[in-house]
Amino acid sequence: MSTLLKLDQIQTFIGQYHILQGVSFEVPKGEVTVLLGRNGAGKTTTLRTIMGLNPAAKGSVLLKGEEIKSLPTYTIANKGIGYVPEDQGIFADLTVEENIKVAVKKENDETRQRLDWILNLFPDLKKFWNKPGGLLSGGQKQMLSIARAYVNDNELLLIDEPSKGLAPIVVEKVMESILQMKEKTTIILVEQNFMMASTIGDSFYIIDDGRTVSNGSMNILREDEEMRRKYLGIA
Amino acid sequence: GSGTEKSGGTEGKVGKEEQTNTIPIKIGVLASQTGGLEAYGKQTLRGFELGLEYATDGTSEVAGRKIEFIVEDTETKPEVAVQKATKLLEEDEVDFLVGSSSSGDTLAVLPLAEEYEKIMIVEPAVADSITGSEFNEYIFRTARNSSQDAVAGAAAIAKKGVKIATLAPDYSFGRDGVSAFKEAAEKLGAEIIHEEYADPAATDFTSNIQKIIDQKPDYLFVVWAGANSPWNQIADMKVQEKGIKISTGAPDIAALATMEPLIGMEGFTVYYHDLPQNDINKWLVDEHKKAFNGELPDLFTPGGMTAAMAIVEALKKTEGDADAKKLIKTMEGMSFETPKGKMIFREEDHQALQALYAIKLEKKAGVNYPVPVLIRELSPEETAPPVRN
Amino acid sequence: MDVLINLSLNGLATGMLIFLLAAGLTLIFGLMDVLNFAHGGLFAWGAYSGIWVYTSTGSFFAGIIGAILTGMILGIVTERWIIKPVYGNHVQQILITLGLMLVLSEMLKVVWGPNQISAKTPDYLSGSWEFGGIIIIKYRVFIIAVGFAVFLAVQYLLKKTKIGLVVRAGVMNKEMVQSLGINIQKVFMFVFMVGAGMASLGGMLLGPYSGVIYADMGMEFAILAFIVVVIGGMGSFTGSVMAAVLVGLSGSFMAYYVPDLALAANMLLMAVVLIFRPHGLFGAKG
Amino acid sequence: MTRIFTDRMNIIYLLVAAFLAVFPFIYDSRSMLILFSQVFIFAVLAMSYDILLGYTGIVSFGHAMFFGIGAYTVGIFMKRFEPETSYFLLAVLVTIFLTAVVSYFVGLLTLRLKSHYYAMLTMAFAGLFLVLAEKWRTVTYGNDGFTFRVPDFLKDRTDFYLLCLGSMVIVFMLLKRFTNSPLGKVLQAIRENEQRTESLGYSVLQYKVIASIVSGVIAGIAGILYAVSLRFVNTSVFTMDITLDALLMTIIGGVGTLVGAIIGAGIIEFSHHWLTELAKVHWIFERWIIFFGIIYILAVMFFPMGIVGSIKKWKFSRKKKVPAPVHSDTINQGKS
Amino acid sequence: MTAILETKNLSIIFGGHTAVDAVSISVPPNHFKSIIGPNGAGKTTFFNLLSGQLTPTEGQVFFKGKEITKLSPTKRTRAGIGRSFQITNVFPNLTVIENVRLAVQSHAGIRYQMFKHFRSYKKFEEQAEEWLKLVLLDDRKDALAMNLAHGEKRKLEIAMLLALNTEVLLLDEPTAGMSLEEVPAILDVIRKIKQRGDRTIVLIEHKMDMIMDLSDTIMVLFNGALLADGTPEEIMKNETVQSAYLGGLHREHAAKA
Ligand SMILES: Nc1ncnc2c1ncn2[C@@H]1O[C@H](COP(=O)(O)OP(=O)(O)OP(=O)(O)O)[C@@H](O)[C@H]1O
Ligand SMILES: Nc1ncnc2c1ncn2[C@@H]1O[C@H](COP(=O)(O)OP(=O)(O)OP(=O)(O)O)[C@@H](O)[C@H]1O
Ligand SMILES: [Mg+2]
Ligand SMILES: [Mg+2]
Repeated sequence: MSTLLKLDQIQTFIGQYHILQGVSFEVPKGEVTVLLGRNGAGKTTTLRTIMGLNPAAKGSVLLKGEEIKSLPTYTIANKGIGYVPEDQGIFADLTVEENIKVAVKKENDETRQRLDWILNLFPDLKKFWNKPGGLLSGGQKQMLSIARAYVNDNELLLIDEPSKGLAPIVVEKVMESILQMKEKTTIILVEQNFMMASTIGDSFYIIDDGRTVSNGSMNILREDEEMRRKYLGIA
Repeated sequence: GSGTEKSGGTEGKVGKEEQTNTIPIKIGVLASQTGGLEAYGKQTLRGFELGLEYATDGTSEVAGRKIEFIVEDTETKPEVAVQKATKLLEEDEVDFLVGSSSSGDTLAVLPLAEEYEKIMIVEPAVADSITGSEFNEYIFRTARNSSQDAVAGAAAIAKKGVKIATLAPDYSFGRDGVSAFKEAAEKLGAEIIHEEYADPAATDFTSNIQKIIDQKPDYLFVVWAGANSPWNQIADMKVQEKGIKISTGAPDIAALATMEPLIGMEGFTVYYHDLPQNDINKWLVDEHKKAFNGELPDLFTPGGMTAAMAIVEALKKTEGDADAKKLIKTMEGMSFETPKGKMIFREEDHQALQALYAIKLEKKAGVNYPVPVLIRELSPEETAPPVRN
Repeated sequence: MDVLINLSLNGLATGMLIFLLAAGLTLIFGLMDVLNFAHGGLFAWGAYSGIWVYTSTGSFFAGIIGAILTGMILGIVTERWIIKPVYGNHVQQILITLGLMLVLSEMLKVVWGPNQISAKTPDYLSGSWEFGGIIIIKYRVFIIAVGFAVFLAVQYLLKKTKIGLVVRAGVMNKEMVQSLGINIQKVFMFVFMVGAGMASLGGMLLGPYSGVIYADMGMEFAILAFIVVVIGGMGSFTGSVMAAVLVGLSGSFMAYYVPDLALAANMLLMAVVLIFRPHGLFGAKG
Repeated sequence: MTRIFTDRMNIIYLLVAAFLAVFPFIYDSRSMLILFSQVFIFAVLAMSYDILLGYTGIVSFGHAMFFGIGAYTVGIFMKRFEPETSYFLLAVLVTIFLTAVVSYFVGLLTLRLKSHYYAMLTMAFAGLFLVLAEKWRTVTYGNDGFTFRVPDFLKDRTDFYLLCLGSMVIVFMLLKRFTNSPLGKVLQAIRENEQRTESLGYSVLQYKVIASIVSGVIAGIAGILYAVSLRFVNTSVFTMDITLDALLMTIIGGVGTLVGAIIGAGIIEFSHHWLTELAKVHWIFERWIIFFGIIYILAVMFFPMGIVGSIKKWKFSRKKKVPAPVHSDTINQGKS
Repeated sequence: MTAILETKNLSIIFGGHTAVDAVSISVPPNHFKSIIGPNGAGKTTFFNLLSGQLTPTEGQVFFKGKEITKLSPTKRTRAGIGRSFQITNVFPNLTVIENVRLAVQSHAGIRYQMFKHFRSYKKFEEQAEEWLKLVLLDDRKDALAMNLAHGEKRKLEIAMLLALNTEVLLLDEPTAGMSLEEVPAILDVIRKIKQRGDRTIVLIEHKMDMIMDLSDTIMVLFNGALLADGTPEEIMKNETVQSAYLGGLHREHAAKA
């Protein structure tokens, strides 16, 4: 299985703060790679670094072998990377429809099909199609943010805590959807919901204090209670 | 002829006071060198410089004393005018102030002239209040005031039985102008049937013009200043075709260019370079052209010159003594030569009475703006405004 | 009756002219949320360059093209060097654009001198038709036509392409828009350029309307443009047209029927509209 | 540590104030005095604006309204009645009353109108005051304005200089205390997040109205000083230019800092002064306004948070940087 | 025992969409009540009605028997209803400690003091620090709130609510986005407050284990309407709740419980 994305000793500064101090991991194509770690560890910053929103000062970000570290965000996005930010990034004054329309790169049948599929997944969005995004409920915003990233034919999706604020049954749906997409799309997932992470994740990396401290196959974490306690503080 | 006469006189005085008084006379000139009235400021300054040259015969000396002048930019802001005037009075210790381009700036400076007991020659600010309610004895004005304009305007068109409507911008200048015009015109037997005031910053004057048309006057007298003007729209509304004659004061050349639609109108002007027929004016036109690559003196150029000439004349009379009290006595009632002929500082309010010109705007070959053509000269007595201080 | 028609027609024409002045600002201020105090400078430059081209070539049409081009070039330069660093920061925008405004209007004097310059209508657009008591000024008909054309063109741009959406989204969350693969800087630059071009067009057309252009016209009319954008409701293009026409008509009618308040017409109108509709006529609640 | 820092700042402020107080006695130039007085007056105006912009997050385009009310009140009192101290004091009281009432009502409108809409509405109000000053000609003499005499104690320029300096210092101290008070902290919270402030149990509207009144009254006082310094008043005191001046000074100096407003006033007035002086020296500077504009542009580029704001940030980050590398060092060692 | 918080027929309609539909509940003092329901069921909106951010189209809200339907959020906070927000809602350019201090200051009732220096209120600072310690955020007290990581902001949000010290605490998904290892700590905080027995807590959460653990009663909102209100056991048995809210995985979970 080939590696789609590879981060090597990434160092990222925000202002004068040295946030990432050595993050390295590999994302195999067609798998779900989960980033775990406590609050403030640097998970979000890692995703933002990949997107070019907080460009790395040192290290390399290789997408299919190509260095994308210093490319502008939109170019990176156009290489087939979709992003669901942790704060959802909803355009509050735009309607649900417009929020999605802004995201659509190509208006063709395939996109339309995908959109149908998403709206089936999240019927609430269809219901509030013409409502300004800012007026949606917390969970609905989360759905919209996910839908916006799904609608394009992306090779890689970066999803930051998708289950946050979703009802259990919707979390299940999201999980299902991710599993369905796995065939075509590779996913990097930041997730605090261990049930979800362990169900859909193939491998995991743990980030602490701005560096990757541990990694392995998700099976290990699923079975090894000791490891869970050590890195995640849960049994 | 007059040149040699003057230089002879000067020499004589130099001999007399050589030892006692060799400190230069200093004149502080306030003008708008930037901001909205920049063009006016420049005219005044050019005129002033030429005026000094003419009055001292190129020596820049009067009664043995050198004349120096310092120019300061008021930026058409009263607070700057006050700052600059204070600087002139305090640091440069000027003996005279001259200025300025805006009435507001000038008004703000008036009390300083009194405080420092220095003569201030007002040029070309027009507000009546300068020599009216805000007058102090140190103030002399070589510029004509709004009322003089109005009297001239009235003289050009008002007759018994004539019905006149007025159009003016809705601020002091317009209001003062119209009320003075009304007084003068009614004195001449005309009837003011409608006064229309427009927002000077408006884009559209057609409503105001419409209203005037509705009143069917014989004349429409327009008091206007500032770039944004109603001329185009007066033409578009076919005012003249409806038998209403237009009259107004002719402005400077740049603004005349916008008055093409008014060709044929009769009005008045303060100055146009070929109107006054005298040697001084001829000298002014020639020297101005020489000095400023062919440009002609404009509306306020002779004013600047006049201010300089008035100062030199007064100093000659006091034999170089710049003491304000003495100067006031000398200048009150003083008559002096100017590019516009003789002027007299009226004793009561120190306003210079001066000739104005009844004119008609005509198209002239080779000139790309309508030219004011003399109908008749309005004598200083004829245009004397009421005393209001 | 004739009076009413005259007042309405002239009010409408003035409104359309004001719309042309404000249209660019509707994009730049209303849509992109940039407090551009240099807007006046842009249309003063449009006026001067346009009239200059017109008088030197004799072609009014060339003048219009010249004005628009000047505006667009200035727009690109302005966006690139002045506005780009300060998107989203109103405080900095005020300072930097005021600085630019000073530079722009002073530069006008360096290039064309401090005097006002007369601007004539081309022969085929001068004069007026008279039907009974109704006077129709040709140039005003022309303005109304151009105003409608510009309105339709921009409306098309905003409604039929994603640009309007992208800009609105970009103002709310620039990072997110970029994460969606859109080069928002290029879009902003384009919209700013279009806005500046329209401003210049407005300035150019204003010249012959009043017959004169002068360096200070910028600030004077910029305030009017701001008023129109705010009355119409930020970001609403339809709102701007309505507001501009309202300003034109109210000016026209107030000058005729309540001349004492004419000076205050625009300020009164704005105060009344905002007190009763705090988000302007067509502004979104939010 | 912050304590020491502010103590040191206070000493600097004191020294500067003391220097300014003896300045007229060691350097005898009246035009400098006038320039400085002008700086002090505009500093007062700019500080009042900073209360709105920097501390409460309200943008107003109509601040000239209060300045103008002060200027006209004192002008009219001095002109209509006698130029005596008693009338002057009365004028001050009337100004405070009028500006307080007007700013109270204007402040109430912040409830209904947000950001740009509020800014433009204040501009409309200032515009209406301008028209009033224009039209009420029997009292105001229209846009030409009028001159007036001032009470004896204001006649001497040095005394007046000291009065302006004193006013500035007092206003600075009062506002410093005001912004550092618990109430001031709430104002900053409102600037940051209005709705959240409300749900913490603070009634936002009341705070905005208080800020508006404080700011309005102080702007009115600046207007009084301004009119007295010129002994003349005309409609220019109500124009947008005055508001823009206040805005520019506040921004150049750094919003939300108060000292910034003073420094901004100094910078603008002095660079104005020097540029116009230069205009006489070299023709390049004849169009000095261009350079003035360039100064604004450069100010934004090099001091994006205003002079004081940027210096503060710069100092802050230098202090903060020290522990950071230490932290990463230890981690690195731990790893190796 | 009279209810501390009560709603009667509370409804709100947004342009045709009934977000909260005739909900009548009553919460006794010192009670712990949780609200669950699908996304968009109206939970947050219901909170907004309780805390005064929204005024109902119909119905009333009572606090200690007094009607407060028309009171502003400010007045309700002062009366004793504090809330946290689902979408993080802090003062971005103030430091963490300043954020909390504002809440402490409000609780102390120092609102219009404009002549004293804020530093003369040392106690505020100390108390604020204590609250931060409680939510494990004291090491970041001088950071600007906007520079916090998402989970840290959530903690700050809780600290601010706690600092208000109100009788009623409305918590809207307090632990969403909080890291696995820190959730227990925050749970402890909430549990401690509950155990003190002088606070009424209403909690919105989607984390079922947490809800089961803490709640005295649970109410379920569905399409704005009150579907059920009862003990955790009762609610978990409810068919509709199971099928439309919990879904498959949790059904097993519930069965285990
Ligand atoms: N703009 C910023 N300025 C300064 N520090 C920042 C900034 N943004 C983030 N940080 C800090 O960087 C660290 C990592 O933040 P990041 O958002 O990546 O954490 P995270 O792992 O996603 O945490 P969470 O689970 O809470 O979302 C945190 O300590 C945070 O406070
Ligand atoms: N201000 C508003 N205007 C219009 N509709 C609104 C408004 N606020 C909420 N809604 C709608 O009301 C419904 C309920 O929203 P609410 O935020 O209360 O849901 P919720 O139960 O908190 O959901 P979640 O669990 O996703 O946070 C949603 O459909 C939402 O779109
Ligand atoms: Mg995160
Ligand atoms: Mg919710």
